Order: sequence, then C-alpha cells, then structure tokens
Amino acid sequence: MRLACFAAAACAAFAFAASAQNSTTEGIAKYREALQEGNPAELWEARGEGLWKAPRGPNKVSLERCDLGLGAGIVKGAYAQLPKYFADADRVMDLETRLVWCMVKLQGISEADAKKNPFGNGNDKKSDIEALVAYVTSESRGVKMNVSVAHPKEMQMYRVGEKIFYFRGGPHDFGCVTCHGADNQRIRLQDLPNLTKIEGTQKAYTTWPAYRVSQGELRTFQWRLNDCFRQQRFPELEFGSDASIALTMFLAKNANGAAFDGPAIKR
Amino acid sequence: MQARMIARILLFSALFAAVLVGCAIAPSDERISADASAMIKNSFKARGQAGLDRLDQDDTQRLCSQAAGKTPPRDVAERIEKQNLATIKYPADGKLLGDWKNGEKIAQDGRGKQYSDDPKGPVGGNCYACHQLAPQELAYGTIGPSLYRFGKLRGYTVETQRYAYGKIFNSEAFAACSTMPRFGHNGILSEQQIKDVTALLMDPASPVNQ
Amino acid sequence: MADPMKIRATLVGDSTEVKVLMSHEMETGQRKDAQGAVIPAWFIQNVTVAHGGTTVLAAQWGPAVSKNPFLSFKFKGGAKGDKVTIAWVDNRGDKRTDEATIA
Amino acid sequence: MNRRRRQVLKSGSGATLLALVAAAGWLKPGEASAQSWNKAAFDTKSMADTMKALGGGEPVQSKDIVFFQTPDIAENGAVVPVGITSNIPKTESIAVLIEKNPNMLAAVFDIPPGTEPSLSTRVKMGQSSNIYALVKADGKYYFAAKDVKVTLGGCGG
Repeated sequence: MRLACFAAAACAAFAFAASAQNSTTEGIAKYREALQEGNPAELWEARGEGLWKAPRGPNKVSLERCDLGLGAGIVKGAYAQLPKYFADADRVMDLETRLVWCMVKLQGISEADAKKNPFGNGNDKKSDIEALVAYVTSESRGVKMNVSVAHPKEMQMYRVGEKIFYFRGGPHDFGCVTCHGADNQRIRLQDLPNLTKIEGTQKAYTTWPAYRVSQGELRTFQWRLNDCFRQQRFPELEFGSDASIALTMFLAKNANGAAFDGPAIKR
Repeated sequence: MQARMIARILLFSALFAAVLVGCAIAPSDERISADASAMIKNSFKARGQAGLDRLDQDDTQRLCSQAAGKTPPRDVAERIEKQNLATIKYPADGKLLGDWKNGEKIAQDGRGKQYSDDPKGPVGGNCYACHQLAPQELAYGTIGPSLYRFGKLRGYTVETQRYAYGKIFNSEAFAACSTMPRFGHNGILSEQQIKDVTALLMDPASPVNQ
Repeated sequence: MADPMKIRATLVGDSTEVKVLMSHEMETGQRKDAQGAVIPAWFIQNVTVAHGGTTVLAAQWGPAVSKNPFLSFKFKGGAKGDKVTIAWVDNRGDKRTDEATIA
Repeated sequence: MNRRRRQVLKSGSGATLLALVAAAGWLKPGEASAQSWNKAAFDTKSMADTMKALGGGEPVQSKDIVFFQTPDIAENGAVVPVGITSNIPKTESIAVLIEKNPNMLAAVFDIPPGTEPSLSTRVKMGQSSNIYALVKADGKYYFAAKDVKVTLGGCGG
C-alpha cells in the first residue's frame, strides 16, 4: 500500500514534468508563429535598398553596378549562390566581404570605413552593412540555395570550413560541433540545429539573416558566427576573415537545394 | 616488344599525370588541416580576456578535432583518457562534498571566460545549459545526459563521489572527446566550486536527489 | 531623422487591413548604460491613422510598446488606390508621416 | 488558474483598471485624444497606489473580449504579440495593460465608428504577468485577462 502510494506519486510528478515540458515547447512554437505576422527586418530591407541605390562615397556612385556574382547590378537570386570565387578579387567571398569590396572599388570608400560598423547597435550606431545585407538577401527569398564548389578555391574553402567546424579549442574545449553535432539537442530551452546533417543545415542557414527580438536588431550570418565564437570562449572572429568565409562556405553549400527564407525573425 | 614497352611507358605516364591532376584538384586531408590551422590563426583577434593563445590546441583538443565529432579510434581514445586522468587533483582535505546550495547557483550561472565577461567577475559551470538536474528547473538543455537523481540512483558512496568530482574536474579522463568542458583541469571552476557542484549531485538533501 | 515606416494596406472584402512597422527605439527610461547612467526614455506617444481625411485609428502609447513597433487593424471602406496616412509623434517631439496606397 | 489569482483579479486589478480610467479621462469622445498624451495614466506605477488614490466600482469582466495571437509563453519578454478583439457593441476604445510592468498601461487605441474593434501589436513584459484588455463601450468599461509566461533562454548571455 505504502509502496503503491509512493510509486503513484512519483509517476504523477514525472508526468507533470513531462507535460510541463510539452506545453512549454508548444507555447514557444505558438509564440514564434505569432511573430511571423510582421517582421521588423523589413525596415532594414527598406533602408538597405535606399543605400544600395544612393550615390555614396568619394566617387558619388551607387552600388547598382556591384557584381554579386550574377553580373553587375543583378541582385535577384544572388545571395543563394554565395559564397563564391570572384576572379577580380582572386578570392572566395561571402556577401558581406563582396559588399565591402564594391564599396571600396566602386564608391571609393576606404576598406577601414566600409568595415568599421559591421554590427549595429541602436539608433546611434546603425550598420550600413546589415541594412545592405537585409536588402540583398530579401531579393533571394524563395530561391533555392545553389552554391558551387567547382572552382578549386571554392572547394578549398569548403573543406577548410569543415575542418574549422570541428576545431575544438579555448578553455572550454568548445567547437561548432559541440552544440551542433547531434539531432534534437537544446541549450536550456533553445533548439540547436544539427549542422552535421543536410536537413539541419538547410533549416538553419536559410533563416539567416534574422531580426532578433531579444536585441531589436537585424543580424547577419557574419554576426551569427561572431557570436557563436564568443560563446565558445574564443577570441573575436574578425569580420570578413577567411575563417568566417570558409565556415559560411561549408554551411551554405550543405544547404543547397533548400529555398532561402530570410531575413527571418527569431527569438 | 618495343611497342609493348612504349605502351607501358605511355600507361605509366598517363597514370602519373592522373595522380598529378588528382593532387591539383584534391589536396590531402593533412594539407587541409594545416590550412585550417593557419587560417584560424589569421582570422581572430584578441579581445578582453580572450587572447590568441586560446587558439593553441593541446593534445586532447587536436586529437578530438581530428575525430570530427565521432569517437576516436580506440588507441587514441585510451591515450586521451590516460593523459587526462593523470591531471585530476582531488582535494587535499579529502572532502569531496561542499554546499549543494552553492552548487545549484554555479550550475545555473553561465557567465565566465567569454571576452564579453568581466575577467574579475564570477565564473559559473552552466550545468543546466546541457543537463537536467533539479526537477524544479524546466529550462534545462539536453546536450548531456539527465543528472536528475544522480546520487540516489548510483548510491551515495565515496567511489561515486570521487567519480563525480573527477568527471567535473576533467571529463576527458572518462570519455575521450566528451563535449563537456574540463572544469578543473582548465581552471574554469575552483576546487571549492567543484566540491559544491559535486554536492549538488551527491548530497542526499540536494533537490537533484529528491 | 527617423527611417520611413513600412506600411501595407490591403483590401480584404469590404475592409481595409492595415499593417505597419515603425522604426523606433522605444527606450523605456528604465535601462542603464555600461557606466550605470539611466538611458532616458524615448518612445512614440501618439499614432494616428487617417483615410480620406478621417481618423480611422488614434493611439496613445507608453514605453512598454516593443522596439520597432508593429500594429495591425482593419477599417470599413477604402478602395484600391486610396491613400492611408500614418503619423507618429514621440516624447522628444520627433515626428514622422508616411502613406501607402491601398492594394 | 489558482484561487489566489482569481481574488487578485477581482479586487486588485478591477480597482486598478478603474483607477486608470478615472485618473486618465483619456477617452474623450472625438478627435481630442488623438494629439494629447495622458501622462497621469501612463505614470500609474502599482496597483496599491492607484487603489489608494481611488476606489469604488470596477470594470466588468467580459467574455466578449477575446485575445488572439497572444501566446501562453513568450520566449522573450522584449516582444510579446498581443491581439485583442472586442465583440461588445459600440466599442469606443481598447487598452492594453501589463499587470507586473513598472507602469501598467502599455497602449490605448481609440476606435472610431467604422473601424473594427480588433487590433494586434507587440508589448514588452519584464516578467510573467497578466495582460489585461480594457474596453470602453457605450460609456461602460469591460476587461479580460490573459496570463503570459516569459521565459528567457540562456547559454551564457
């Protein structure tokens, strides 16, 4: 009798914990759904389009002649094929590094100036790069990811990116793989995509950039990588660095075939 | 005879060329690893308390990176575990259990060691990021196994206390290439903090064991 | 000057659905900066939506409305091609007026 | 919902809601409210203060006020979607109040004739709390409440 009571109580407690978990997950799913109705990323997209078309820099020209890989001035669908090798720079570039390139080469802005504010912070420190990225990526919404590794330098970046993904270091021995190496894992209540698998990578990669409600800012993929390394207890990943492009290449290519769905809205 | 010889030479040449071309298209895995290490060194800058020395891998980190998220070969795993086991320092006073209430605070606290953290500020263990512990906390992660009723299930023995303390001190001593940080070995948590977290797992009065 | 609003006005049956996003910090006045100084409150106080010279919605907001505010509602009437005008004023007296065409 | 919560709802919040209404006088008919901002209403800090300041009647809880797109759990309190529809005839205004925010009143919307008494917006919540929808219709006040939990994820910040 006593034993039965105890067992029943234990079961009830367990069932309570389990149902609390389920309702938490469902509740958060509904929350995320409700956010989809209006995405402030559109404010960044609009500002970015304005920046793209405005004559700027010492040369007083717009970015409308910038070649994002599909030819000068073609924005539609360009992001779905990045990163890629650009012969004029003899380098594999992601969108952010290519935008900096165009600001320097076309508009005559110094590289230091073009790169100085990659991640905005509030009204007084708005980032032009984030706005431009929001605009350019929005023009690939619905386009299937189609990143090439045909050029040897693209293949090299892809393979190095894979190595960096598995690189463990720092005081905590963390690497990308620590949090993103298995299915159905979470940190606290946050689901973690499995980036060693195609499905997980497709879902994660195609929903960046994103408006982060926790920050009230639009964040780019460069930011995503930068902040992951901060939490990995690494030094700071430099904006537009080769390692950042290699990792982006590794993930973007593995997302091939999935329709791009950004800028998204996230927690 | 002559024709045969020429044919053989041609064949060898073709094979040799194919190998050469193959090299051009696909550098070896070692080469790519070396490129990755060099690229990492060039892509980060020191900030706050996080210096570039954090990119220098020790033997364990290097071997586990090579394992690429999988369990390393048995001989490698044994080498890693042996090396790490030798680093574990048990408390000189022989007491393994501290205060579970402090342990709970440490388990909840995710601060410490990030370049954005105050270097003089508190450092936590962030156990709940990956593990279920006390059932009251619903916001727990699942990267590590559930530790709910850790002591109750395994028995409140000194051996289990030593295992828990040792695992927190250096997880790689017990499971090569574990995702869990080596809290003692890498100086993330102090001896007293590890005792407190051990108490959270092993004290019969801890909420973990209710 | 504040960035333009993003306004969508769509005819749904005999109603016009208005969805608007505004670019604004909506600073509460309760947060502190790194030096411990209070960041002053800065938020939109009044929003008016007009169609054909009549107000179809008038709002008063406090700082608890989220950063980069979103608002959605419907009013009867309106025809494709009509203009919907939205104006806001914040507690510093900054203003912004934008309009959209009903689609 | 536990019993204590219900009591709070009846005595505490009801009086507070009314206090806000009375203190404010924010819902003057017509255009007047469009360009004025009622500081007194937005400054209301706690239930206790407003209860002391005023007393008496209270708005009526109504099932004709419905929340939509308002989650049970908000992953981040900085952005909590709130949708409110009033099915009460002659609805003149809809207000959103957050019980446990430092200042309860978040927003007031005047609904002129011809505008549907239904809208959605997003508010900040400092912690888990009730959200109140306060409706003025034909000169009378009604309310509905919804409990929203705020969770903050964390992997070190």
